[in-house]
Amino acid sequence: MDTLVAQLAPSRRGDEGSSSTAEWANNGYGNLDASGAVAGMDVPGVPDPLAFLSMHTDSMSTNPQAKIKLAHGTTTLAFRFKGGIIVAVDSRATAGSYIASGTVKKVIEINPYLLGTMAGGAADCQYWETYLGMQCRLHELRNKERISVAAASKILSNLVYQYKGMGLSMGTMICGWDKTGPALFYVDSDGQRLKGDLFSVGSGSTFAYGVLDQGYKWDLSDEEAQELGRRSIVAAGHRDAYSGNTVNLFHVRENGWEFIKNYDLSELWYEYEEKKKADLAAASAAAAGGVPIDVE
Amino acid sequence: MALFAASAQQEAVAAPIQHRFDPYEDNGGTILSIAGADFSVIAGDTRQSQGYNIQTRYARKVWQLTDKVVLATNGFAADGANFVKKVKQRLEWYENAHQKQMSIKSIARMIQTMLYAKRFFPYYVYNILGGIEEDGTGAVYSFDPVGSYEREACRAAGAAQSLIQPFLDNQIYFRNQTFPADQPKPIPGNLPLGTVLGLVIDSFTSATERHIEVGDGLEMYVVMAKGRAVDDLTSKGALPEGVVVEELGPLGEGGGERTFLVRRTLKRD
Amino acid sequence: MECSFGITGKDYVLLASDMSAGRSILQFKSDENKIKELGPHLAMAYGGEPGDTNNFADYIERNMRLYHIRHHHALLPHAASSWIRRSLADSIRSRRPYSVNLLLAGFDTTDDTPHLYWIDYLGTKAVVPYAAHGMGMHVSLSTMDKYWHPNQDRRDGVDVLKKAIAEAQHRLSIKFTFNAIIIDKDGIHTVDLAAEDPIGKIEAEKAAKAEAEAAAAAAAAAPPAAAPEASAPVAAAA
Amino acid sequence: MAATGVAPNNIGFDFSNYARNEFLGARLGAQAKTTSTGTTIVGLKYGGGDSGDEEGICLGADTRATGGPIVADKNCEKIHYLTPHIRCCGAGTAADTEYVTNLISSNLELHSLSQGRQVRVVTAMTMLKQYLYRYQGHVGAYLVVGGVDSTGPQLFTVHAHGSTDKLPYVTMGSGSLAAMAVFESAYKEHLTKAEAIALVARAIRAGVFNDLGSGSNVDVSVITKAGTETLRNYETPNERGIKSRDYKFRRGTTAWLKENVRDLVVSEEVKVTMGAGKAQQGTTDRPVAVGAGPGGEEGMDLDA
Amino acid sequence: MSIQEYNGGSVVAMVGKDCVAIACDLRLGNQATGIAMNFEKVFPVNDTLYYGLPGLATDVYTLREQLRFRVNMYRMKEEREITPETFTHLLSSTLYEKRFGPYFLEPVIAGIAPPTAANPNPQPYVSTLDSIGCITTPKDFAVAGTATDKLYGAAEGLWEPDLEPEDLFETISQTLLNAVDRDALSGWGAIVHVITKDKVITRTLRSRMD
Repeated sequence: MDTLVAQLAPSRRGDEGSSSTAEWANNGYGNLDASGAVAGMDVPGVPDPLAFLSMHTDSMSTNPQAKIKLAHGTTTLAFRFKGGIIVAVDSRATAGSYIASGTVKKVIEINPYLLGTMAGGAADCQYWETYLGMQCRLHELRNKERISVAAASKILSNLVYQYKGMGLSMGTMICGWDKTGPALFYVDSDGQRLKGDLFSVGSGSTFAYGVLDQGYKWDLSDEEAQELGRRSIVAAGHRDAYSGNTVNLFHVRENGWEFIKNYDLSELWYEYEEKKKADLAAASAAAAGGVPIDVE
Repeated sequence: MALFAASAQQEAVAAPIQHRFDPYEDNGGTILSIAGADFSVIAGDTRQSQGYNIQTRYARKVWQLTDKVVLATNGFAADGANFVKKVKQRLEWYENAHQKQMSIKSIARMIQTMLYAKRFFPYYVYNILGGIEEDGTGAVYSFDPVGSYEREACRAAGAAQSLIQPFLDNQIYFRNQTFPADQPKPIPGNLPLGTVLGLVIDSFTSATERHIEVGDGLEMYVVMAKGRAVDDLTSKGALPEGVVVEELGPLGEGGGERTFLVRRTLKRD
Repeated sequence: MECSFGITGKDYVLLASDMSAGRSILQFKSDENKIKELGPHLAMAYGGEPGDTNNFADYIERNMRLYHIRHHHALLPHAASSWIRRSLADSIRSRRPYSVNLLLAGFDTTDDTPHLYWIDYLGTKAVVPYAAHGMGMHVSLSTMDKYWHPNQDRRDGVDVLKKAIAEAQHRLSIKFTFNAIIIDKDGIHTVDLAAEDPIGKIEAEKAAKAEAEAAAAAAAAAPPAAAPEASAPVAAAA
Repeated sequence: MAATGVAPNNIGFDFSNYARNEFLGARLGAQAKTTSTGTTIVGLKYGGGDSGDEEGICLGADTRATGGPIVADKNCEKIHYLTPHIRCCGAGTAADTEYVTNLISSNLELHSLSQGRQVRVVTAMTMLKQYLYRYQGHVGAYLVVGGVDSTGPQLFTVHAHGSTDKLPYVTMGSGSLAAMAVFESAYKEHLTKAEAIALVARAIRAGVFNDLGSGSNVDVSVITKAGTETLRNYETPNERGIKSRDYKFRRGTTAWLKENVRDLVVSEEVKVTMGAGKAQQGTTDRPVAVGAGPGGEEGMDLDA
Repeated sequence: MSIQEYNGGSVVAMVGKDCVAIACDLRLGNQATGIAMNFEKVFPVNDTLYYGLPGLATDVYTLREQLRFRVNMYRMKEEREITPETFTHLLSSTLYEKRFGPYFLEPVIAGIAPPTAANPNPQPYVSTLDSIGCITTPKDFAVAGTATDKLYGAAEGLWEPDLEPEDLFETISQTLLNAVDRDALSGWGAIVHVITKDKVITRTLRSRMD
């Protein structure tokens, strides 16, 4: 009888019911036990765990009286082009209107040739993308070849799908270069998985699209592409209250990703404004002094 | 007529009212950690409150984990105490298995997995881990209740975090300050110990003035890298009066790092 | 789901609005003009609660016209913005408030300066060089942040407007059609966004009108006897 | 133009915003942040009998005003004036205690002028309770009213919903439990004046130190037939210590883009301006970005 | 997202040696989206009396227009400039009149009264009110707006008594800039007014624009 109960009822034991070290070793790394329950994950003994979670945690500051405030707000983007993939993110995390951190690393280095971006729950993205890195390494050991970006993104998507309805919050882009060339997948906690050339995720994504769309084309030079990525995050950081602080820029090439630089977003904004004035001055000077272009 | 209903207007409750399984409580208090070049300070006040009542004027929130690492917890005191107990158990098992103390980097990752294991029934605890890295530099790791973490130079958490953090941004990171050409901008993260302790004390006295849940007492753990002189802490006059310094013995067999407990009272109103 | 843009330039102000009208998911028409002319040099693009928008727009237009009749001059943009804002601020406190968001654009002929005001249903007013309302706020503000310059000439201004509209049409789930006007010291002119060079078209019309006027004036002056009753065209206050 | 929004002609509360806030409340959770006084306030009767002091009332209050967990005021005054011989300590919504005491205080003065004699404490208490009852507790004032009149020392409490008590010793506010504990253990009839002040101060200190909603200093007020002694900051047990570091900045630390210095001292003889002249001497134009914001001549009228 | 955070914005005022300073950020937001970078929240009543109105932007305009009316009526009746203390009570009663449908603002007042025979050397005056008119007159500084907590922490740490005007400028600027940098809904520029008996220095700061 007990075994039947154990099989049917989701295991509600604490996170270290049995004390064997092995149990602790893979504690919480998401391998579901036979009964499909969330092994290693402690779930409150209430009929509706999601309602319990959403009552006590406030992720999008829609529930201010909740005690546990999870950081939110972000702008991340990635786009494919002839020179590979540009990944650009901001670094702000807010809890309510308080900027909890201005130095969040929202690009997670899964392994030397795979990057994942972080939007939504910081812990969810950090944790599961580290887990993804392990699974990719195991793939390499088992198959003696690097995992494809499609397969890697599918591992994450399937994993997250098992927790659908439990309250995970993730909007991530898996970027890498495999034998099919540069590949970019959008994966989110609803279970969506989309292959595409250009994505932006987060509260500032609409502002990023505003600049990205008007400047994007397949055959950008590396320099132009990096500038477009940087400029889009600055545009989003400026207008969106929940994005800002610094820009992290990555460039995925054939031999793996390269970290370009961490820029101060506000200083970049001032530089772009100065450049705008300078271009204006130059333009009007040219118009005034130079050969009169067919000005009627 | 102790507590009157704040407003007659019925609050718009966002989430459906779950039958009242409310296992959490907010015990106030504030914690703070600042990393120096070869030391790290981890501080916390000692007041534990609930609503308008003080439960105790001395409740520890900062715990020594190894000779080089100290953990501060803040939020729901019961979860905090329970979590520290579990972390210590895991460290004990690690030492039995590996015959050496866990490094701060590994403790940080372990804490992430332990917090995330309760992602759907979270510990209501904001953790800050402070100590010395394997390369001897001061380090601070800050966590959110479900395990997201980051290494930083300075972090405040708890009830008065939004009061203290801007002050530290200005004084530790020199934010919004310009410096004349001849006087280069000092590099954040390697301020002298005396300056850092002064800033910690002033942060807590300011927080005590303006936040009702902060006060009573202040405990600061100073973890020093191996072979670092300690006279800037122990010599006479190094610290403002009313501050008591006490060296804590090594927990393991002692690798040369030294940990001091610096205590001071705070206003009790 | 609505979208409107406003852009000021050296000596003009552009105003554009989507032309959709409908109820929830159904779209009744897509050529509704939602830009109301309030005076010879003043216009507003309105959006918000269907029913409130047209009523409020009529109320404002009629009262501005009343002021013009009573005082023989139209309200200047700054004064008009204060009165319109006050109407909304009073309405927000009434039993059933108007839920209308506006972009008020005008040209001050006394000092030849363009003006643009972003006003929302609460009565919030912001004086801005360029602005958007509705979904346009989220997708196109950053585009205009990048491509707008102070003191741009008309063609550059229209170019920025076209970019903003393109972004809205590209990113939003509903594909809006837009109509636009330009206000300068000569008054309000329609901007044909489909045309290759909308500004050129306006300048051509203006030139044609000027020519026609010159011809008519010449005709009236030359044979005084022949056409005494030809009433000289009232010198239209440009 | 239709004249809307004309100044309300009725006196007293203007509910015109009420509809708006209902509308906004539904849309945005409109909850105005109001300062509340967590507060410990106490009052007791002393004197008479064999104490050797004439009968009187001793009131006490702390001086902390809070906005949620944040201390809004470290030294506010909670003992309000009603008449020369009556004082009223207020807890609850700070603005309500301020205005309800001011209103009743002026009405009491009119009353005493029309009656040609000193008003009684019970009159003050009745006026307060009827006003508060009318607003059904929405005016969040919790008061300790004490004074000496022709019938001798009187001490009342008034709750926001309009209920009142008449007792020899009382405490109110979030620190009332701590203060009452002290009173219950040490109060006896016919205390001397010195004993009364000491006991009141001790009760307030109990609230100040044990209740998070109360803090800072102790205010005391002693009322006898002769008049009222106001002992503002009778005790200041919570002075802010000196900071361990100095935070004065180097001049020029803050980068600024634009400066406009308005010199108010004019060389010629100063003429007091009558009425709101549009132009103000010494004003230089404030150059603001195109589409200048409010405050500039473009935006709201800068009509200094 | 409470109504006071709908548009964002913060104000801080500080007392110095024979001078006061009042500063505000320049952001006008529509919840998360920034709308305007020139929305000043500090306005002059007369030469040496300024007040700040952080909170709901529509109420900023409405209350400002009503106060302009009431201050002008005061000037006509009294034939003199209003003092900071009187203006504070004028503002307080204007707010309390709407006790049950309040303006969503937290005014901060800073100024120095004009010298008179009775009071030849008036002390600098700073006060702040809550949304229904409860007056607080601190001796050091007053803060209001979405960055209230952050401003309290920074000001409590950085403020010192008897600062000269130029030093007060540095302290109030550093307090405001570092506080708004930790608040998502405030920022986008800042402006500081330092008021002494004989001049008013107004400076627009170079602040973060994100």
